[in-house]
Formats: sequence, C-alpha cells, structure tokens
Amino acid sequence: MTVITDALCPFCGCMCDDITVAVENNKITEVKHACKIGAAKIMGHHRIKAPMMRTDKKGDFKEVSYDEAIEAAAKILADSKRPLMYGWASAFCEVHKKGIFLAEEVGAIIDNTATVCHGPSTLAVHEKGLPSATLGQVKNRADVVVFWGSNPVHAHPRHMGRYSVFAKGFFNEKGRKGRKVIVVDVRKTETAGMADEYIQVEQGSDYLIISALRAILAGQAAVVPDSVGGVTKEQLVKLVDTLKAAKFGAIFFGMGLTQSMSRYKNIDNAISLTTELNSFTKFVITPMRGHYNVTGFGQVCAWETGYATAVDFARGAPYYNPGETAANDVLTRKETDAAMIIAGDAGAHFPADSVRHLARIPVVQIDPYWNPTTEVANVVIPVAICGVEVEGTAYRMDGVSLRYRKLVEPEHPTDIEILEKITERVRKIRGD
Amino acid sequence: MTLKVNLITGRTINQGVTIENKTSSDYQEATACCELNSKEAGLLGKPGSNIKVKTKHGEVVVKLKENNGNPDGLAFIPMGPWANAVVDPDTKGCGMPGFKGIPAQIDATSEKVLLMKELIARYK
Amino acid sequence: MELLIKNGAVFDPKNGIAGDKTDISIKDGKIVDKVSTKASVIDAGGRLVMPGGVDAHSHIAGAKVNVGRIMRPEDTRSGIKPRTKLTRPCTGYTVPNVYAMGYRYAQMGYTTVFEAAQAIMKARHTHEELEEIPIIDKGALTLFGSNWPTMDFVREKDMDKLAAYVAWGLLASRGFGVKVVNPGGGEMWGYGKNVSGLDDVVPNFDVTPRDIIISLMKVNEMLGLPHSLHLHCNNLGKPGNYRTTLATLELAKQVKPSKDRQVMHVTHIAFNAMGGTNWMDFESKADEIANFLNNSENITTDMGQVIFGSATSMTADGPWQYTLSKLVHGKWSNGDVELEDASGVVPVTYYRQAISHAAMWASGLELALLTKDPYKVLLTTDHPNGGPFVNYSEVIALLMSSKKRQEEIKTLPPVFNERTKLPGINRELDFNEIAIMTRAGSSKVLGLLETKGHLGAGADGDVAIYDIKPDQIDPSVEHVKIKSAFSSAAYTIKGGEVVVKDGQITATPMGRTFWVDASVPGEHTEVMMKDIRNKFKNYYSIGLANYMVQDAYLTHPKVVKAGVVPVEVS
Amino acid sequence: MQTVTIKPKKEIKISVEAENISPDKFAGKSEKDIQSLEAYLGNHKTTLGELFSIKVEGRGAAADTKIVMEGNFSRVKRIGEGMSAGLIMIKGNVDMHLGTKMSGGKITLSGNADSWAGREMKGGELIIEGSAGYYLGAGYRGETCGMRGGKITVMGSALDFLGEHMCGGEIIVKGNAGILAGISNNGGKIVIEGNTSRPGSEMAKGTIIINGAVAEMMPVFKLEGTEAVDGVTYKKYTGDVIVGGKGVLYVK
Repeated sequence: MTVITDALCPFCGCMCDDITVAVENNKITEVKHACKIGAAKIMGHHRIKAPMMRTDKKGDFKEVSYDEAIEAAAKILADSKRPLMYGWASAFCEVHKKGIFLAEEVGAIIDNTATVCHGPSTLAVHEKGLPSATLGQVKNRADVVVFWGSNPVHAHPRHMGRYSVFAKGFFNEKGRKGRKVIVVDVRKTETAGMADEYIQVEQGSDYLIISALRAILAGQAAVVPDSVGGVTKEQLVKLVDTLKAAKFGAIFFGMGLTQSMSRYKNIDNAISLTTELNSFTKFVITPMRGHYNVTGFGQVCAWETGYATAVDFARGAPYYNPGETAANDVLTRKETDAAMIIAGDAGAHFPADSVRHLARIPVVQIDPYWNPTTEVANVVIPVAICGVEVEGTAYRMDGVSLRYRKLVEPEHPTDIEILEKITERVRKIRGD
Repeated sequence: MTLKVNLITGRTINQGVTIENKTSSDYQEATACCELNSKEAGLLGKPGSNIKVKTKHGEVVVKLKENNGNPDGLAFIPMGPWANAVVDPDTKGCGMPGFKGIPAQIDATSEKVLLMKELIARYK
Repeated sequence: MELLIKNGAVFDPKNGIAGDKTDISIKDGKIVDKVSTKASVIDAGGRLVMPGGVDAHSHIAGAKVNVGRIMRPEDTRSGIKPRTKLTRPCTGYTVPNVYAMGYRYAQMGYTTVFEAAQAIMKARHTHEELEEIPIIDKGALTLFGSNWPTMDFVREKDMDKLAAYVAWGLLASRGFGVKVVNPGGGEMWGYGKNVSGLDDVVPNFDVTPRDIIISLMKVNEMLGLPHSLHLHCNNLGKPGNYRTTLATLELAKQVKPSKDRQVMHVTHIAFNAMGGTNWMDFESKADEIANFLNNSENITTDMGQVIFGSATSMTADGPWQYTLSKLVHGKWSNGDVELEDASGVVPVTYYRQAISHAAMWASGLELALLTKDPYKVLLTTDHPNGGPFVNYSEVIALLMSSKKRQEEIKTLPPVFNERTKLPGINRELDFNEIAIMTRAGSSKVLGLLETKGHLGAGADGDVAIYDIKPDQIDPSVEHVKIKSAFSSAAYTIKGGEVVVKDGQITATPMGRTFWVDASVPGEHTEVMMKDIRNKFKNYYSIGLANYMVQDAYLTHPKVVKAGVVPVEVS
Repeated sequence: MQTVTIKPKKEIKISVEAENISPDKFAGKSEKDIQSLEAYLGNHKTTLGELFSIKVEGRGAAADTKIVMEGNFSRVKRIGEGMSAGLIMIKGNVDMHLGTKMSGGKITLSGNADSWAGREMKGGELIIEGSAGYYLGAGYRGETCGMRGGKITVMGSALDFLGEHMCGGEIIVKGNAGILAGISNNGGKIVIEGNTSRPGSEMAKGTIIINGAVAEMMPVFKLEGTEAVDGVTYKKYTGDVIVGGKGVLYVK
C-alpha cells in the first residue's frame, strides 16, 4: 500500500492541498481529510470504457478505436463553420493551452463553464477591477466575513474551516470567536444558520441593496428609503457600521449574485462597495469559484488570447463579447453547427433550449464519465481524470496556482494526448 | 392547487457528491427535487410526492422536498438537467442564462419523474 | 549552425567598439572569433549593429500582468493581429498576450527581458507565462521586502538565516534576484495602511524599511548573487518623495559590492523624483537624483519613462495602487499575497495637459541626460507602468535629439518650464550611450555581462541590426528615422537564428529562463526551515509540500550558480 | 448619387460579419468591387457577393451613397460599422452591432435590431422602427465611454443596459426599456416613453426622462421636487449620490 500525502482535491475552487490518499494495486482505497464531495470525486466510480460513436443520436453507441473516434472528431471540427469548444473546468491548464491552440486552428469559439457560473464576475471585473487577496490573508487577518449569495456549507464544504470562518491565523488566534460572520441570502441556508447575522433579501434585489449600502457609506443615508429589497434601512445602516468597524473584512460571493436579476452588475456594485470600504478600513472580495480549475481556464485564456473566456477565433484573431460569443448565446441562437464538449457537462448544466440545439448538431464529447452530454453526443472519447490519474496545474479561487499529483496510473489516454491528436488530424484534413 | 412561486436553482452538497455519477439513481435523488418550506409544500402533498414545475420555458416533474430555510413563495431546484428543463435561456446580453428568479407554477402530479436519459431524449 | 554578419557598423560598448566596421561570427548560438566558409552570411551593408537588447525591468508575466489583461478587454482589443502559419494571434497594447510580448520585443531587437516582480507563492504562475513567451530569454525577480520570514530574520539580526531564506526563496520561486517593493508597506497594506518613510516601524514585526533594505543588501552580497538588490522605494508616486529616494540611495554606501556591479538598483526613478507638496505644485527633482548618482558609486537606476497615452500601472506597492485608483477614479484590482506582499493594478492615461504627468515625463529624460555615466541609468518605461515597451524607440529618439524634445515641450502646458530642468538640457546621447542603456548597462546591472549585452567571443549569439547607417545620419535632426528604425529591427538574431527580418517574425524558438541557485551552509538552511515550517503549519493557506515551483515549469532553464559556500561545478 | 441595393441570396443561419456594408466602403465602387468585399460567415471567409445579391446604380462619395437592404438580415452583424456619412435603409431585421461606432450619416431600420445597436456611436442618426436588444447605444467591455454623440430613436422597446456608459448624444425609446437604463452614464440624454426599472444607477452626469412607470427606483436618488420639461411636469431626482449626484432623472 502506498500513502500519498499533501495531495490536492480536484473538486471545488478551494483546492484543499492536505489530502491523504491510500493506494493499493493502483486503486484508491482510502481518502482522508477531504470533504464528502471531494472524497467521492477522488474515490471515483464506473467510467466510460472505450470510445463510442453513432450517427443517429437516437440510436445506440458503437464502441470504436481511439483512432477512429479522433478522426471523426477532427472531421466534425474541421468541417464546421461555427464550432463551439466548451467545458474545461475539470481539466488542467496544460489541457487549456492545447484546447486554445485547437480553437485557433479550427476558428472556434472557446468558452468554459464560467459562462454558467462566475462569467458575470469577469464582466464586472472589466468595469471595476477586483480588490482581492489570497485566502491566507483572510485566514490570518479577517475579523468580518460576509457570504453574499453563496453557500459554502454545500458548495465549498471546507472553505470555512480552512480559510474563512473557523481558521485560526496570525492576527486571529481565536478562529471562529475572533470573527463576525454575516450571511446575505434569499433563503436561510445552512451557512446562514451558522452566521452571527443573517440578512434575508428579496430574491433579485441584491443590486438595490448594495447601492443602498454604498449610499449609506458615502454619507447619503438620507436618500435611502425605509426599506430596500426587503431589508429595513435600520438593518442596512447597522450592516454598514459593522463593515466599517472591521479591521479586515472579506466578502465571498456566489451564484446568488451572478445569476440573479442584474447579473454582473450585482458584482460590479459589490466590487465598488468593497473598494469604497477601503476608504475606511481594509476590505477584499473574492468569487466562490465552483469547479477546481474553472479559474485556471480564465488565467490561461487571458495570457494566451488577452481575454478570460468566451473567445471567438472565427476570424483568426481573438474576439470577445459574452452575450454574443458565450456558449449559450450561440446555442440558443442556433448558430453553432458543431460542438466539442470537454471536462464540463453542457448537457446537464445548460438550459433546455441550448441542449436542444446540441441534440441537433454533431457533438464530440471528451470526458471520463457518462453524463447528459453523452446523451446528445455523436463521438465520445473517454479520458483519464485530471488530478487523480494525471498531474498538472490548476488555479484556486483566489488565483493561486498549484500542481496536482498523480495518485494512480491511468487506463485511458489524457485530454492532452487526445487534443494533440485531434489537432494533428485537423491539420491533415485542412491540408496544412 | 397551483402554487405560484419564484424559482431559483443552485448547488447542494448531494448534487456535488453525485455530480460525476449522473446516470445513477443517487444523482436523480439529489437533483430531481424541488424544495419548498413545509407550509407551502403541504399545499401540494407529502414530501417525496411528485410535483410538476411549469415555467414559460418548459415543464418538469420532480419530487417534493421540504426546506424551511425557504421563505414563502420561493422554490429551489438543485442545479442539473431537471432544473434546466424550466430555466430561462435568455443570456441578457452577458452570456449567463436565467437560473434564478424564474416565475413558476407548481402542481401536484401523478406523472413520473423522468430518468436522466428520458429527460434528455425529449430534446432529440 | 554558423552565421556571419558582415559590414555592420557595430556598437559594442563592453568591447570598446563604437561604430567600427566589424564582422560578427556566431557558431552554435554563441559569438565566436571566426566561422567557416559554410556560414550563412548577412550583409549589414554599413547598418547599425548592436547586441540584442536587454531589459532589466519590465512586467511581462505573472499574476499582476494577467489581472491587467482580465480587467482590461478594452486594451486587449487594441493591437489585434490574427494568427499566421508561423505566429499565434497577438492582442493588447499595455497588457499584450504572451505571444505579442515575445514577438514585439524581438521585433525591436530585444532578446532578453526580466520580469520585475513575483511573489514566491505566485511564482508558479509567472513561470507558466514565461514558458509561453516565445523567442526571448527571460527571468523573474522575486519579492522579499515584506515577507514575514524576511522581517523576522531582520528583527533577529540573523543574516545567516536571512541569507538562507533568500536562497531558498529564489529556489522556491525559481527567481533571478531580490526585489524589494515599498519595504514594510506590503505588510502594512494587509490592514489598509502604509509606511511613510525609511524609519516607520512595521507593527508586530518591529522592523523599519531602512532595516529591511540594509539587511537584504547585505545578504544579497553575502550570497554573491549576480544581480544586486532591486529596489522600488517607499513613498512612490507621492509629491516630495525625492527626499525619501535620496535618503534611500545613501543606504548603498553601507554595503560593499561582492562583484563588479552596483549594490543597489533603484528602479523607475520617474515615479520617485518628485518635488513639491501636492499635485498642484508638483515638480521634477530628477536633477537632484542625477547629481547624487554623479557623485556616488555602486548605485544604478532605470528611467521608468512615462509615455503619453494609455498605460496600466501594476506593482507590488499595494497601498500606492489604491491611492492611484482614487486619484484617477479608475478601476482597481488588489492582490495581497499572504505572508509575502501586496499588489495592485490600475489603468491610467498620461495626459500632456496634466502638469504632473508632463513633469513625470520630463523626470525620466532628465535623469538619463543629467547623469553622466550611461551605465547608471537604464532605459525602461517600467512597462506597462510608464507606458508599453513598444515605445522604447520613442524614448531613444528623445534621448538622441534635443530638437525632438523641444518639439514635444511645445505641446505641453506653459508652466512645464518651471517644473523641470528639461527645456534647458541640450545633451544628446550617441549610439554608444544608447547601446549602454539598452544592452551593456542592463547586462552589467543584472550581472550577466559575461554572456549578454556584448558581441565578444563567448557572448550569446543575440544581435540586432537596425536600418540606420550611423555615419550617414544626424539623429538630432532625423529623429523620425531613428524612432522608426529602433521600433522595427532589420534583423534580430537570437542564439544565432534569424528570428526577425525587416520587422517580421521569421522564427519562434523558445528562449531560456534564468534563475539563481544560491547555496548556503546546510545548517543555516536547517535553522531557517524551522521557522518556515512553523509558518506553513499555522499561517499559510497551502502546504509547504505544494509551495515550491516544480521543475515541470522550467522546460528551458538556465541555472546561474551563486552562494556563500564554494560551489562544485557539475 | 450612388444607390446600392442588397438582398440575401439565401437564408443565413450562422452569423455573418459584414462591417463592409457601409457607405464609406461602397462609395465610388462598382458592383463587382462591392461584391468582392470581404465578409465572414462564421469562420468561413467569403464575400458580400457570395452572400447577397448586390445592385449598384450611379457613383458617388460616401455622403451621396444610399444603401437599400431588403430581406431578413437577422444573422448579419456590424452593418454600417464606423460609417461617417450616407444613408442605409434596411427593410427587415438585423443582427448585433448595427451602426456600431458610426460617426455620421443615417441608418433607418424597419424591423428589429439585436443587441449593441449604436455601440460607441459618435455621431449621425440611427432610427429603429421595431425594437432593440440589449446594450443599445452602450459601450464595449471595460471602456468608460459608450455612446458619445448622435441620436438613436427606437419606436418599439429596448432591453436592459440601454445607454450604458453613455457620455453624449441622445437616445429616445418610444416603448419600454429593460432594467438599468443609463447605467454608469456620464453625459447625454435618454428619453423613455414607456416603462422601465432601476434607471440611472451610477449615473455621474446626463439626463434621463421617463414618461412611463418606474417599477423599481434606485435607492440612490435625491428627490428635488417637481420641474416642468417641455410643458410636462416631472418629479425631479438627482443622483446617483454615490458618484457625486450630478445626473438628473425626471419621472412622471
């Protein structure tokens, strides 16, 4: 039996790096320190065994060789006038580089799962920047922590323990007792249940409430009505006082802001609130990124193309405009004529309209697991699992990159090998 | 009776635990459900009974579940294919579909909850 | 592979060649005395030949740069160039993508560029980007000035431990040298505060910026690092800060260099030579800095020249970036790194009509023109803080032509003449001096003069040929030609390979990443690591086992050995 | 006078980028020259002539060039981009970025325009007889200024983020507008005849007049009393107080 320590968890944006894994005969037998979700991901379960293909989406798949599947995938992409290459969150930065190169090669739109997650946060960063910090700053210093529209108990189970609530640090030896925890949400989540203060807002009202807080902070409380978005002015004034009294405050926000009415403008507003709080004390804001390497795609895409996501290579040079070039934009407009879905599950996580269009066009799936995307795919190429069977780089929610270890030997080829071969085939087909 | 609600979707821990195992009954159990507070759930049936959620964008049958964190008029379906059968596809000019804040109607139903494969088959 | 460059008007200051017709021979990537008759030949035809350009201070890779890209799609959409069969797509002006970074430097005749700041904890990211920048050789300076271990060991006055930490930090970050930014200020910014000068005490750590600077200078020399301490002074950007800068420069006198180079490199002086008390009575005091430099040894600087137009300010000086964002009412990103440093990114525009901007523009030029020895002032724009590096040709033209400067001054507010000495400066630099400020000087400052910045045998085969015939041009009058020639090399040769011809990329080899492996006595490391392990156990949010940059991130490493104990050559 | 008539040859499903459809690009050109102008169908490089039937009558400078477009252009983007003079008359619907960055001339559209019509417009006139999508007269991602000059009239309604980052010019929407009209605006004038919600957030300068109902007011405006504008009495608000409060919001 081999015991691997300091392993990284390949589930969420916390990227816990203190996991211990026991391996026997190339099988993971035990996972320690991980949360329930992380342990499930690392332990794994049944996989797609071999590549599969079908021409009729209503028909059954037929097992094929990797070469056949790769050839078919290359042909689909090479023949397409508006290919979409989507996913990437469960794969490493090294995979993203190969993907971006292939997207350039075939003139595709490349987009990642941020588009249904924190894509709006990136749009907000374009407007206001992002005053943030690494999670260790929060652990060592924060005495006021706000979770706004985020529910770490469910989505980031060890966040509170490792970084934000219970964690002890240099300037906070008491951990939980040294912190005031505020939760702002539309329903009393388990996270809200653990807070010192829970502020329940009317769904979709976040934008109004943040503006009211900013007005109060700016000394303009007089213009704020008695109640905003279901919160009394008194509560808002008290909240501003609490935030101002912090020595180091941190806001962690989630889908409650990115997906509600006003979309990215909610975050734009929250970033401004954070910036303005810095006139009084130290405040930072951090998106609770979902998949472990959804942040990494944004980083790689930014240094390779200048833009963090939703890049359209149709004309050989990067063009970027979510609302026009994001995955659901082109799917719901029925523009896309072929798609490659890799390390992400559009079939499960896109609105029915988008999945309906995927069901109409040729779809290549590259993934270890059978999921709703498989159901609408024509070519399915199983791969090794990044972070369990492959080593490589990912970015934590705060932009810290770490290298994942290989825990067991893979039985399938890696995403990189598949993408390199598809690229090679595409070049042959196009006569380059 | 028909319950009019504001529908939101989002993560849950069991949705996370089963996310890489979407052909399983565990995944269906974790995501093909709709949470209401017990007062409103009581208007539709017992926890575990089938309900049909209808929006402008589609309809889906899921299991009724209680969550007393929800205020009146707020329904929650964990993210996944069942939720996505009824969410708003409009990306509002910024790439993000409407996963939260969708006006919906909920009724008790005797129709069955579709399996993941059956649900997606509807789109083909 | 052999290459012969014939009939060039060669400027090679290190070897005392100033415009002489000299043939340059390259074999297997290195300059040699002679090549065989099989060598391919480039006939320079009397055109200007210099060593490949070397930039000792530029922000080309890593977390801050990428934050700049992500927050500035409006910048990315300028400078768009589609892919070709040979090149990847290019984007951006102030924050170019990795490909544009490499191609554009090469197109200017530059072959070596150093990233000016990386926090150890985010060094992996820096190297991921460096790995993707084509053509040029590169390296990155590592931040130490507000690191908790640094401050702890400075307080304990334990220079052995500090040296061991610096050596270990360079290894952990695969860094090339010691960067210090607003020492102590990074820690203070953890609670939204700052230091106001050399003698403020950093709470909880009980050290002053003065202590930090002197101690790091000392261990830098104890370790015999190729480069000296590389310092971004306290109070950057604040009117009246030239006094802090002068007081900081004084500190260099307390330490002797371990080799033939400075002990302190003070960077982007344009932002640290400010007189006045506020933005209204703001004036340039670069003349005082130049005067100091003219009367002291062992200190070098770079211009940090301001370019009018769009820029992106990015620095580990977190508190300054917040102040700046309030001044310009602009977007602001902040990036504190636990236990290590701060950072911030703010887009700015330099306006001719803003007297403070005009005076800052003047100070870089004043510094270069009033300092007698060009080895003491390197040409930089502190890319992209003063402006993007693609404007180096503009700076060269300004330095070579008093006429051009006077033309520019005419476009500035009348009060300009009272706020700077520039209008009265007639000095015009020659090609030799430009070659020093962009090649020999920067290589010497970096401690790489053996293989970089000259064309003698043993040097890297990095050469630039510009479309200027030095004996047929008067740069003072023909400054437009000077600018145009330096912006687009006729040839750039990297490691003996032609990578640019007539301003176009012809090949895209991968350059190397320089980093310094400094050894210290094992017992010093052991003692130091006790502290480090404690910090990881209690304060870092990641484990020590996952901290150090792995070999996988340096596919083309160039290790430079240093250290306090004799090093065995393998 | 030069008249260019454009009709789609067949149904277009994948978006076409046709920034070359502009009086500036057509002026003085022959039918053949115009037909050979570049266009992109997705990633497929093609020509205007491949996609559209193009007829040219007469010759003229941009200011004397009229482009008449008939048919369904709902997947044709960037029509009239950067145009400085002349006229484009469109009978049908168009895709995104109609009249983006235009500085002069006039575009009339009988149908609907998708998002970003009049983006970063500097001058000229854009008349949309149908409805407009998101970001009418707005800016590009990350820029501080959207529309700087010119006039946009929409007879129907417009969706969210109308006039975002507007720095000058005028937008009139006869129908309803979506949420956050005039957000972060720093000049210019917006008139909404119908209903809207959350107007004027982060507005530093400029004027917004709303004749319909405001579903939700931003809690950042100061009521200054009533004031008559062109004979109509409005409640006058100033704001957004967070950013200095020099914007004016008139609500009926």
